[in-house]
Amino acid sequence: MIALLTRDLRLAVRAGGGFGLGLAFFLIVVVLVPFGVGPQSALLAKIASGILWLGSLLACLLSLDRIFALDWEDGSLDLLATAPVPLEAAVSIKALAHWLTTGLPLVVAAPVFGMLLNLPGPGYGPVVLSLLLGTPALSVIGTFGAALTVGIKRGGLLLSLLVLPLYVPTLIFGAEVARRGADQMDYSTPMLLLAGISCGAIALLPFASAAVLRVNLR
Amino acid sequence: MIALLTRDLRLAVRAGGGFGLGLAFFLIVVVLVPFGVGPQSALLAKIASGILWLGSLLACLLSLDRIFALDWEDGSLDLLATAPVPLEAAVSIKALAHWLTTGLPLVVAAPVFGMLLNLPGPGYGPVVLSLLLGTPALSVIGTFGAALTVGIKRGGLLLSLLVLPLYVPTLIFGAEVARRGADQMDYSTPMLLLAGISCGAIALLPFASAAVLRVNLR
Amino acid sequence: MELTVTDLAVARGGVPVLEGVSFTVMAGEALVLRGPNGCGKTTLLRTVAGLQPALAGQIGLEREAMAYAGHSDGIKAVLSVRENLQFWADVFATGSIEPALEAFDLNGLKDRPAGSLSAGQKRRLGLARMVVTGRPVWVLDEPTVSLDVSAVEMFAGAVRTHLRGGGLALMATHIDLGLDEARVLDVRPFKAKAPALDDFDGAFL
Amino acid sequence: MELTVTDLAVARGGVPVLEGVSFTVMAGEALVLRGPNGCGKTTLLRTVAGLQPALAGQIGLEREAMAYAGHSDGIKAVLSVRENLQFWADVFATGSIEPALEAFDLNGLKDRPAGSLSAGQKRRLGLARMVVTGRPVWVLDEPTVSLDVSAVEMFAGAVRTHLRGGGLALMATHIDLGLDEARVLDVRPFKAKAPALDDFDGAFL
Amino acid sequence: MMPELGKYEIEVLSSYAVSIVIIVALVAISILRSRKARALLDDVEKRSGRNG
Amino acid sequence: MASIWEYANPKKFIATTDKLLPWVSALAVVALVSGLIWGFFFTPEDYKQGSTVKIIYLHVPAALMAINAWMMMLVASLVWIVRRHHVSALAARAAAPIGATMTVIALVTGAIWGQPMWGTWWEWDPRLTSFLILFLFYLGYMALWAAIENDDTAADLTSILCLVGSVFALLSRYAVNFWNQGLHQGASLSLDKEEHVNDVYYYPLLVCIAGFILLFVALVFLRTQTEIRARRTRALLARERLGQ
Ligand code: HEM
Ligand SMILES: Nc1ncnc2c1ncn2[C@@H]1O[C@H](COP(=O)(O)OP(=O)(O)OP(=O)(O)O)[C@@H](O)[C@H]1O
Ligand SMILES: Nc1ncnc2c1ncn2[C@@H]1O[C@H](COP(=O)(O)OP(=O)(O)OP(=O)(O)O)[C@@H](O)[C@H]1O
Ligand SMILES: [Mg+2]
Ligand SMILES: [Mg+2]
Repeated sequence: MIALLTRDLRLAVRAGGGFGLGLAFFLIVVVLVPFGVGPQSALLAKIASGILWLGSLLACLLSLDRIFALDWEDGSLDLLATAPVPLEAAVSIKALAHWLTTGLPLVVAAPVFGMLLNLPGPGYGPVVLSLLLGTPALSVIGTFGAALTVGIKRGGLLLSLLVLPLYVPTLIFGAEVARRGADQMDYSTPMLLLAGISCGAIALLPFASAAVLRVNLR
Repeated sequence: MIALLTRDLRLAVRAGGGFGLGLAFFLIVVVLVPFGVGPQSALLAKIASGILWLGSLLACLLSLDRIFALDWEDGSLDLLATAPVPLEAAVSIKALAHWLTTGLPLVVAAPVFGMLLNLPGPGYGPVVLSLLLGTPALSVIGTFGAALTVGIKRGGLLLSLLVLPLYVPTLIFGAEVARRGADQMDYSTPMLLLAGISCGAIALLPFASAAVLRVNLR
Repeated sequence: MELTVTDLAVARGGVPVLEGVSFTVMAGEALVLRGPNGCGKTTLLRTVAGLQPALAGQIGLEREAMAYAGHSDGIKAVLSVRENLQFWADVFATGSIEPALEAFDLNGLKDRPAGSLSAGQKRRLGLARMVVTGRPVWVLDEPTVSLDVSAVEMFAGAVRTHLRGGGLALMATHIDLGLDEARVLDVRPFKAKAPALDDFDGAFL
Repeated sequence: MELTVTDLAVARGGVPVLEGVSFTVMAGEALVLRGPNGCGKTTLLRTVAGLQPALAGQIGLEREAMAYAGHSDGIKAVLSVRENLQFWADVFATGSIEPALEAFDLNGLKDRPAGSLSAGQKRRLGLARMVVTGRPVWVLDEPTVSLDVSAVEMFAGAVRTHLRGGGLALMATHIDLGLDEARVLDVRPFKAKAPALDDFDGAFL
Repeated sequence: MMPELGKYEIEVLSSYAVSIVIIVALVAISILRSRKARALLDDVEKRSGRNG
Repeated sequence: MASIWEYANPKKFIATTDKLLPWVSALAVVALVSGLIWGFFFTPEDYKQGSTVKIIYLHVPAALMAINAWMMMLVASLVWIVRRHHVSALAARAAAPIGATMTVIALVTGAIWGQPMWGTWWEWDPRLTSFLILFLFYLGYMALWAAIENDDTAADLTSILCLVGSVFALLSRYAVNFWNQGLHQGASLSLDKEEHVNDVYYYPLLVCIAGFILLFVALVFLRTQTEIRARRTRALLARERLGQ
């Protein structure tokens, strides 16, 4: 188990710098938004929290296909499936590794990027909090999508298509927490719902992912 | 030449439905934005043209790694490089195939998605026009990025990182055309600049891409 | 320990390929499958190893007893040879990787990233992985592809050690494995016959 | 037509692997490279085929004369066997693919998606591609991997036909190719010696 | 015959037109695919009946 | 003696539906034509909505079928997972494009209706938004079917996707409600007389809904047959290749 986690982290760091690239993509999205919508800071402040959430969602998404595809191609997944580790555990570990290399850096970096987008002062806490609660769900849901598309060559776009609708509830509640926080409103209800979704996804989806993976490995 | 084009189109259609998926991703980005920034239609109308441009840029980006990576992995690229076709021409054909499967559908679909984002009435023409002028540049620049990262396994994020800054000028002028159009202002200057960038990229970048590819194939 | 396969039928892409396959491999024994290209050796091995379901028939051991090595070796190019092996040793909880490095003469290469190995060196690493799994049944698909003469001998030596330790091995190949004592099974007689046409049921055939 | 290689030095990963390699292959002749795993055969072949630059020395023919086939076959899994071959025939403007299908007995498989072929069948498709390139020099790295006995014969037949047509072939292998008339070159004597350490120049070695 | 649709004529007519076109297209595609599949299967069944 | 599962045999399914299909399609045509003609020609204008109220005869049945088609796919997927009857997996596959088409009709007619009523083609109303998300689920489901070569693998994966997707679709429905309050009409088909629309519109609407349901059933029969035949063709062709 620990061996799998360390290997995945090591691979992420060595093969094209896992940590850095998710962040870099996030940065680029944040930088491009003002070019797209124009530089008025009032407008930017209004959409800042939403863009931060969208940016981290897309950054997560782009790194999903790494979760299983490489292991599938070189046959490691076949071996892992017959190894004396329950597949559910292996899937959870993979999701954890994805979160550590993608989700966590995004949470840490969000305040900095918030500054670039003129995020209003009281918004920082809720944005970070909502990302901290929400990104684990993104990783777990993404792992399910990656398991679904594992046999398909360059399934990247298909993966996005399958996963993004599943991201909708997380995004809605997460962005709602962030937006209400920025407007200095009470955000306890959406935060509870967000936490609920995260816990539910973490508790249940690994079983679905493992089942899907078993089918794909047949 | 024609053989290469038909093969690429055929591969795009057979392997996971080339045309559809880029569009689907575009649709998803457009759908998720309101969840992120909130449903107020006045706010959405303001950022609509920018989001359309960002969405098509990201949809383009996600399909870039298909351009060379598969051919590289299975050795076809080695063979293409020694085939009696100038590599510059092969690269241009690949860019054309990418535009046909990704850029063109986006241009056609943009008005529908504009509707979802409450794009103001006079904005439709300029948005479509700017995308029509701009997406070829996106494909050609993207081909250059794909050629740069061709040797790197799962170079997806790295590719984004390299390509997005190159997309900035196109994005700026394209979004400017769209925004001025939506505000009923004169947009001939940015449009000329956009057209200039496209023509320049199409005329010159294939040489750079071919050179880079030769280095990578050594 | 013995591996008994009875009346096994295997399919690929929904098409039955082999049927009525029965054999027994005792501990300490190696069985080599032979047959022309496309006759279904790979499919049979994957089924026995538990990587795909059988159409019919029984496989005497559960898949936790098997270690499978096919055409792709599960090697990570960016990890070193030692890290690659150590990972599998940890997953299978078998401790030391020294014997495996020894058996395939990988000590000189152990700090090289696996991606920079030549075809035959990669193959040796892939086979060394079999040793660290500690599983009693080795299922090997064309194990000596790309190996030179001395490496084929290393392979034969490793298999003999495995057999002496009470293990057993099932292999498919077209070329000589250097294992003269191994029993050979030609799979051609088991070729699946086309089923009767009007038997149109859940399997669409 | 003849391929003359003089005093060639090749490197992989920045490390010189072979040096001082010289040989000549005449039209109608085949040369087989031999040597233990990791001695540099693949590197040499890729250099001769023009896929990587040489450290030193000359290669008599430019790379437009060569067709190279390595471990990966350039086969698209979603295209059919025919579409795969036809594409290369179109790129190399050589017209008909019938002779190639014939030579490797692929007629029965020609409408199958290439992804559903067995290892040996894929290899046959990869070799058939050599025929449709119409190039005079074939550079083949372990061409008969995974092939059964009859397919090895097909391969030998195809090479002989190519040689009779005035072509030439350069191959690396560990196993028997069925080409007894081919000349054999052992590359071990050309192993690069470690250069003097203080000779630290532009190549950092 | 035609009912008076008032100022919303375009909306009502176009929604009927679009819906009917979509439904007819769906039905037509379904029928065409069904015919094709039937013909192909008959063909293959006959052939493999002969050979096997 | 005759259990319903007998129809899970492909041959039996084709034989039975071949008999039923003409009747179902005829009924569907009759109901659709009469309902639409009744609704279009013989109902009065609404005092508030004017003649646009006539759009209801397309919009509401299509919206209902869009949801029900997904429900049917969910049930069929469960049947496949539990009992592994190929016909049910293929029926789910056959229903998806129909459901997606119905979603499109609901969206398009709604958008056309929205222009005069709300002054906009599109509004991020919860009902509308969740329909858009439902459409995405349909797209993903169909794309997954199309992308996987092995039919049984595809059946397994898509049915698990359908299960997980249903849970998330439900979650999205609540999330969307939370996110924005709507403009859209409430449910007007309720049995409660006070609630539902005026009888003048109600009866033709019922006929139209019956027509859409029959059309759906007929199309599912037809398309499932097609899928079965296509699958058998693939199996036969594969066997033929084996012969060589
Ligand atoms: C563009 C997207 C729209 C979508 C996706 C949509 C969706 C739906 C759905 C799902 C229903 C059935 C709900 C149920 O029976 O519980 C429905 C019913 C209805 N819709 Fe829409 N609608 C849209 C736009 C509109 C517009 C613009 C209007 C008119 C102003 C409208 C008026 C109605 C009416 C009157 C009903 C019947 C009442 C009912 O049965 O609930 N819809 N719509
Ligand atoms: N999707 C498919 N549809 C039909 N036939 C298939 C499919 N996939 C594989 N086959 C066929 O199944 C047969 C068995 O293949 P398998 O890989 O088991 O052969 P093999 O004995 O390992 O051959 P080799 O010696 O070449 O490796 C082959 O004839 C192959 O063409
Ligand atoms: N990046 C690198 N750094 C150092 N050495 C390398 C690097 N890449 C490859 N090598 C070494 O270069 C040598 C030549 O490899 P090559 O693939 O040419 O051997 P080969 O003769 O084809 O062997 P085989 O018979 O196993 O295919 C090998 O010893 C290999 O380990
Ligand atoms: Mg095989
Ligand atoms: Mg080699």
